[in-house]
Amino acid sequence: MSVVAPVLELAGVRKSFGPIEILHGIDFALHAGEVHALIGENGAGKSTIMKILGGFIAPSAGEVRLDGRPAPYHSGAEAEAAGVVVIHQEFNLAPDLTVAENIYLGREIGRVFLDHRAMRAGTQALLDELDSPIRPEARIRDLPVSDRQMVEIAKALSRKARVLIMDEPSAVLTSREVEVLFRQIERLRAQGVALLYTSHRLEEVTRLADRVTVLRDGAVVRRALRGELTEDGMATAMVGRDLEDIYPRKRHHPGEAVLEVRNFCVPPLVADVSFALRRGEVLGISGLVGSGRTELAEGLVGLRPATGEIRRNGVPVAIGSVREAAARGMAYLTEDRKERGLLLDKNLRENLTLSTLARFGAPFLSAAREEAALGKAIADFDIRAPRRDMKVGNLSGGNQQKLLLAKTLLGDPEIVIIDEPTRGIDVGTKSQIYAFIDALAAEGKSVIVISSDMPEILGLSDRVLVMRHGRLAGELAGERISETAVVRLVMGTAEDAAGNAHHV
Amino acid sequence: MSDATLRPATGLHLPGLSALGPLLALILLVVLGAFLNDNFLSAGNVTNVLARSAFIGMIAVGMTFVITSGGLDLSVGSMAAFIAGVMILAMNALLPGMGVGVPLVLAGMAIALAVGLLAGLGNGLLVTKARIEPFIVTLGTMGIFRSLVTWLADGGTISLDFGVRQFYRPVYYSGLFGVAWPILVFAAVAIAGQIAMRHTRFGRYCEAIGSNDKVALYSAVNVDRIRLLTYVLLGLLVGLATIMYVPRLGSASGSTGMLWELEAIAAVIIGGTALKGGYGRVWGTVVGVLILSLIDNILNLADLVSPYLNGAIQGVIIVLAVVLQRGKSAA
Amino acid sequence: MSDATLRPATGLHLPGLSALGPLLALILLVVLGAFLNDNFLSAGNVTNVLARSAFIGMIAVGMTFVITSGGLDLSVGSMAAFIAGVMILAMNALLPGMGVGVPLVLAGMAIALAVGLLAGLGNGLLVTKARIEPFIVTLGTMGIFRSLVTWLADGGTISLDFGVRQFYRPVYYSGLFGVAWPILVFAAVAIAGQIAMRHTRFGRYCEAIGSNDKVALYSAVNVDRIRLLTYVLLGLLVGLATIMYVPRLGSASGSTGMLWELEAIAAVIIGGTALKGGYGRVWGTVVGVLILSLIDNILNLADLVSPYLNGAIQGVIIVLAVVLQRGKSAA
Amino acid sequence: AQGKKAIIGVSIPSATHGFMGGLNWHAQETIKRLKATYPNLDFVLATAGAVGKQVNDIEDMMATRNIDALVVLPFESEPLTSPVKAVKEAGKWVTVVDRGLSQAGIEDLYVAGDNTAFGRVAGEYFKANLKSGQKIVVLRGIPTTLDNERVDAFKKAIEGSGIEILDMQHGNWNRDKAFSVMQDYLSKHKQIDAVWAADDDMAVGVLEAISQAGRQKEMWVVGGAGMKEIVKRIMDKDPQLPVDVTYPPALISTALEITALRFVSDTPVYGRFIIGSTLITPENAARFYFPNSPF
Ligand SMILES: Nc1ncnc2c1ncn2[C@@H]1O[C@H](COP(=O)(O)OP(=O)(O)OP(=O)(O)O)[C@@H](O)[C@H]1O
Ligand SMILES: Nc1ncnc2c1ncn2[C@@H]1O[C@H](COP(=O)(O)OP(=O)(O)OP(=O)(O)O)[C@@H](O)[C@H]1O
Ligand SMILES: [Mg+2]
Ligand SMILES: [Mg+2]
Repeated sequence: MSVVAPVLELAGVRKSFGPIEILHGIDFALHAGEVHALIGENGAGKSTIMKILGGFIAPSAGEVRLDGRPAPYHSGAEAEAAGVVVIHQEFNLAPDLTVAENIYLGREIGRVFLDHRAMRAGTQALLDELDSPIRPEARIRDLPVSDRQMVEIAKALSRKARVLIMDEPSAVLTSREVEVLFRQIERLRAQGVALLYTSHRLEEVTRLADRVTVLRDGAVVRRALRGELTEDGMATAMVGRDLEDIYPRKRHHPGEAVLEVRNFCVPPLVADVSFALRRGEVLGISGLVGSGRTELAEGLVGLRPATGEIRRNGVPVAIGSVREAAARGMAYLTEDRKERGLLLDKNLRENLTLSTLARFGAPFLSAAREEAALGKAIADFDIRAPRRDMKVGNLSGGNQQKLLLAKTLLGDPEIVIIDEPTRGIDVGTKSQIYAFIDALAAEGKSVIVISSDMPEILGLSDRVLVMRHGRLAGELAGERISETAVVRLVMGTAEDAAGNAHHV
Repeated sequence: MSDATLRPATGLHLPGLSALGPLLALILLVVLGAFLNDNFLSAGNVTNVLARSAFIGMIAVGMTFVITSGGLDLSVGSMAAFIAGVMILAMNALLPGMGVGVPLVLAGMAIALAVGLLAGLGNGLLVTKARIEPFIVTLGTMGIFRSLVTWLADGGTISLDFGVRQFYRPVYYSGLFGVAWPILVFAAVAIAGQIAMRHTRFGRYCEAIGSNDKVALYSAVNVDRIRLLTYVLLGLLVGLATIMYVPRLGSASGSTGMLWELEAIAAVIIGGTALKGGYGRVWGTVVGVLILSLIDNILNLADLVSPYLNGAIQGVIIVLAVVLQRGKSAA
Repeated sequence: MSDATLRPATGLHLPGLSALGPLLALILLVVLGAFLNDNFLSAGNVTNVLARSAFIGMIAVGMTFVITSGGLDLSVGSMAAFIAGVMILAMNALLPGMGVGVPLVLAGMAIALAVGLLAGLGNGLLVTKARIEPFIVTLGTMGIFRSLVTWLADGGTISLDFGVRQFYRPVYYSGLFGVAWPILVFAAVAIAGQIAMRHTRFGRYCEAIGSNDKVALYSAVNVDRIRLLTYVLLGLLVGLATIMYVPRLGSASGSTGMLWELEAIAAVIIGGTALKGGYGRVWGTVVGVLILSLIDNILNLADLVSPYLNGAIQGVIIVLAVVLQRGKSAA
Repeated sequence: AQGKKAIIGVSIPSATHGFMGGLNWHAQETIKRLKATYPNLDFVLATAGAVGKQVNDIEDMMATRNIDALVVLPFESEPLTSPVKAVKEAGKWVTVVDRGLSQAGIEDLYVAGDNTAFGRVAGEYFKANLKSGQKIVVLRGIPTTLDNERVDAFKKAIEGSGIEILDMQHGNWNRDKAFSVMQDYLSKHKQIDAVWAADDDMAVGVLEAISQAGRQKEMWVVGGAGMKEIVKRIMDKDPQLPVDVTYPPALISTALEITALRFVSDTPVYGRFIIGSTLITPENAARFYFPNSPF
């Protein structure tokens, strides 16, 4: 393997944003026909490395080499023309355009006039290959994040890359879609494409990577070949200390019902959902992408028109907006942090306090109190920001997610609905967040966790609800919570689902 | 069943219906007009309304591209006045040498297009190279063009030589197969614009840039060039509009083209193009232009309580037309 | 890295410098003015310029909030004319009953504020409830207000009764400690606006909504109410501006407040507020207003080649002022 | 033509400043009166805020309202010439008011004020009442041909008098604009002996600026057109406003009435009626005072 000359490499690359250096002399190489995994904590510099490789940002020092020569490109577009394609961590799609228009953006088919039919057919073929039911003429704006990620992947695959760089492509996908992605990655590897892959799901790294590079605080701390590192070893190398089992072990002792939902419908998909949430309980909700979990949650907090009965502490309530939900002690953390969660152009402080601003002084806001809250959030959630007054959009993806969590929990809600809590968060911080959720429940708060991450659902939940096609497919509690049982409900077919279980 | 239920709310959906909003408003206006006056649907009146929509219409088609790609141009009205002024002065100056005839008119047209192109280029370069907000750039050039034409006219009116005028007149007043030239040219511009927006890279890139310019840049779209092109195209169309305008009135002054920019932008927005960019609808713009000129026409057909209230009724109809459109799309 | 993380926000970075852009342009203009004319810095001239800026200034401060939250208001100029008209008519009507005196003036002021509030509420409701583009809503109401005031004035001028006028005059012409009232009120509005933008929830919410209204909605912000409030606030400020305007000339007509909307929006943008929303700078707006009225003042004080070119020079200076600002922020 | 139904189209600029406001008012009042007097006459009134709109209005009257006559006050002369000519060529009666078309012989009837006289009368008053070396400032209107005519005539009239024109800026026939221009004149010039404001709306702004500066005693002001408030002050012998120059908005009434005669009687009414500009002085002011007009 290692005798092959690298296709794309970094030599002594440094990168600074303003006065702060983020990467301190990185040497790094990608080889044809190999999957190279880059792992590291949130903010370690993975995405920055990928952007440098892809020509989107220039290194402050050092060199990018393609086929042993200085890379001939100065922009992402030129890099793409040279066969270096990046799937960005943040979406790189024009929201007003359709799927097909995005996939062919910049290299449309047709001479003078666009050949819509050919592009639509091409898109359809790509999506079919990805086993995705997305319609080529759907607008990106109307798609859920997971679908947007699939479009990103389709777009990258259509580029005929020599080098494909993937920045956490699986973070917003469900297991079924991840399988599809892996098939594609394996196909490309077989075709001799050089692949770079990042993920905070270490089992994916173990499965895919021929080589692993571990990054810590902008420097390479470990290089390994396939099989040399266990998942624990990777985690230890990343975090710099040993990690215990990341899931809290003890179960809670739920009290009375704080939230009862009956015959709840969120048109057009979610229908006739009934369940109860008890004090001091962690309730997991599992399901396929598009099964309506997000719609259900958004309906509960008044973000979507819904019908049915909601009782809070036994009293029927009407919740028509997030404010009313907040007034009843309910908070929701969205799965779409870029479009619905954070103001990317604003700084950390303004984002953190936005939904609970009334607590920071009236009529005049107290900057000191806001700063204090930010200080606490940074400490509690281990948010790594080079500077406090930076735009949130320049935070690393995982740190954005941590900030969003901090923001949601700042109001001390009694009921928290968390949609994909650890999307893009590194293993070290994950365990902190799980401990946090555990502590919330222990304090007598109630938490609903919507997650596409099976171990997370299994490891956290006292009870699991499974949704399918907008309806509740079943409920599991205590000893009955097992991967097989959940998958069986998720798939909706009893027997053959069991066969699938170990893939998930 | 499984696939269909897995995908919420993406199927047979509304755009088709909502797009009909402005058209519906237009139809209602036509019905209202026909109801108010028997001559409303006469060939003469229809020709009048369409021909006079042509100037703003062509400009609004160009404006659609500018707005779609996230820009704005407040200078078009003054630009039209300036182009008309320069064109007339040039034709008067060339007259002794060239004499009245087709070459002179063609020379005038070429000058109008050239000045339009340069004016658009100026706006475009200030926006793309100097990176100044389009609002400020074109507010500035609006003042500049307006003031230059006043200066050229020495505070008065620049008039085309009478003989040339007579010769040039048919370009506005006559036509082909009974359809006036301005209508034909406007139709051609509208169709070309619609095709350019929907079926060429240029239109696609305008939408992409207006939607998210960073994405467009990452996708190898030459963002600055496309932006520049939209302003140049608009400048050219202002030139073309001027070519049709000069034979109509034969003069230019500091008040020529006053408030055209507002009317053009309004037509674009009424037509359903998003002011923030990202989505352009050329045929909607055409409908918007027609709505605006029909309102004027209908106000002239009816006898109102007071002419002072024209503006109020106009305002109400504009808002209603858009309510109608939104209403439909909400349905 | 952990060190950096804990370091609280500090001031010494680029925004500080770039923010100085418009201020720099203002200072250059002042220097230019002083150089062109000895009387430029005289108390009289300074008072004149500041007092004249006050109307547009107060309106522009309100406009800053509207634009920051992603809206726009084209109707403010006509709204001012309309409010002035109603206020004068009401005062004239109340005069026989109340007689000249403080109560009458206070009644007039209350009416101005009330009409302003209602006008702003109308715009705001059409934007937030009927969900029509602010551009269209306010284009419509612009026509409506303008036309209503012309109608009220019967095409002419609505004049305040002479006696009342004499009594009310000092509100524009006199002041406190030698500073004219309009300047004082403008200063108060500007300071309150700056504080509201930076140090209250309202300002923070405006920025959040303009930056991404969906995020604001998900963050428990009452998006519609805040938007509505920005229009109401603007309406109130237009009312306040009118209160200061009426004692100046004691009249209102169809041409009162013509193009104030453009001037107010331009001041906001020159001041560094983003037209697309999300970032508002009230003090920048104040600087923008001063820049615009200084340009006029300097053009009047200087002896130019031709007064026809005033507009051109104005345009050039506006663009240059912004280039300066952008240049600085790029540095 | 007696007794037959006739429709008269009236196209005038909209009421964007005082003078046009007065003209609009007179037009509407006269139409009301004529309709009442002559039941066989009908009127179609359109007001335009821009040249293009005025041309549209005329086209619409022709295409849809079947007018028999057109009374038009051109927004601008040049651009209106051919549209009005088209009306004439269609066999309609044409009355042109105030601003002549750029081609002679189109109209049947021409009723106008006299812009040259307007400037000249004012200029002559300045020449007669100021000594050589005294200084004046001028506020011009919106840059237009008629403004040029007035200013040229004014300058010609004071030629040789030794009066110095310190400054000439555009006040756009607008009170607010005139107010700020005058404020700046006052800052700039230590000595101003008189102001030609050229329009009564502008005069209002100018007077206000002067009194703010407390320099009422130093200079007097001449406006123009004959606005009722100004005429009243002349009647009251205001030293700041010694005289005014007429340019009566009521000339539209004259035009309408004469045009109406054409359709209700056999009186020959072709021709040109020039309503001269006269000086309003405290002595004759009462004749020019119409308290009910909005202007
Ligand atoms: N444009 C920028 N300006 C300032 N700082 C930046 C910018 N872009 C990235 N950074 C900083 O660089 C550091 C590395 O970020 P990067 O996105 O590469 O991290 P990452 O390893 O991808 O983390 P994650 O796992 O959370 O995605 C972070 O501290 C981030 O805040
Ligand atoms: N037509 C649409 N327009 C706008 N947003 C939509 C539309 N359809 C779905 N969404 C958004 O997509 C997101 C996910 O919806 P989906 O149906 O995939 O729910 P889910 O079961 O929560 O799936 P996931 O596993 O992605 O969380 C929601 O945030 C929803 O608001
Ligand atoms: Mg990253
Ligand atoms: Mg979801």
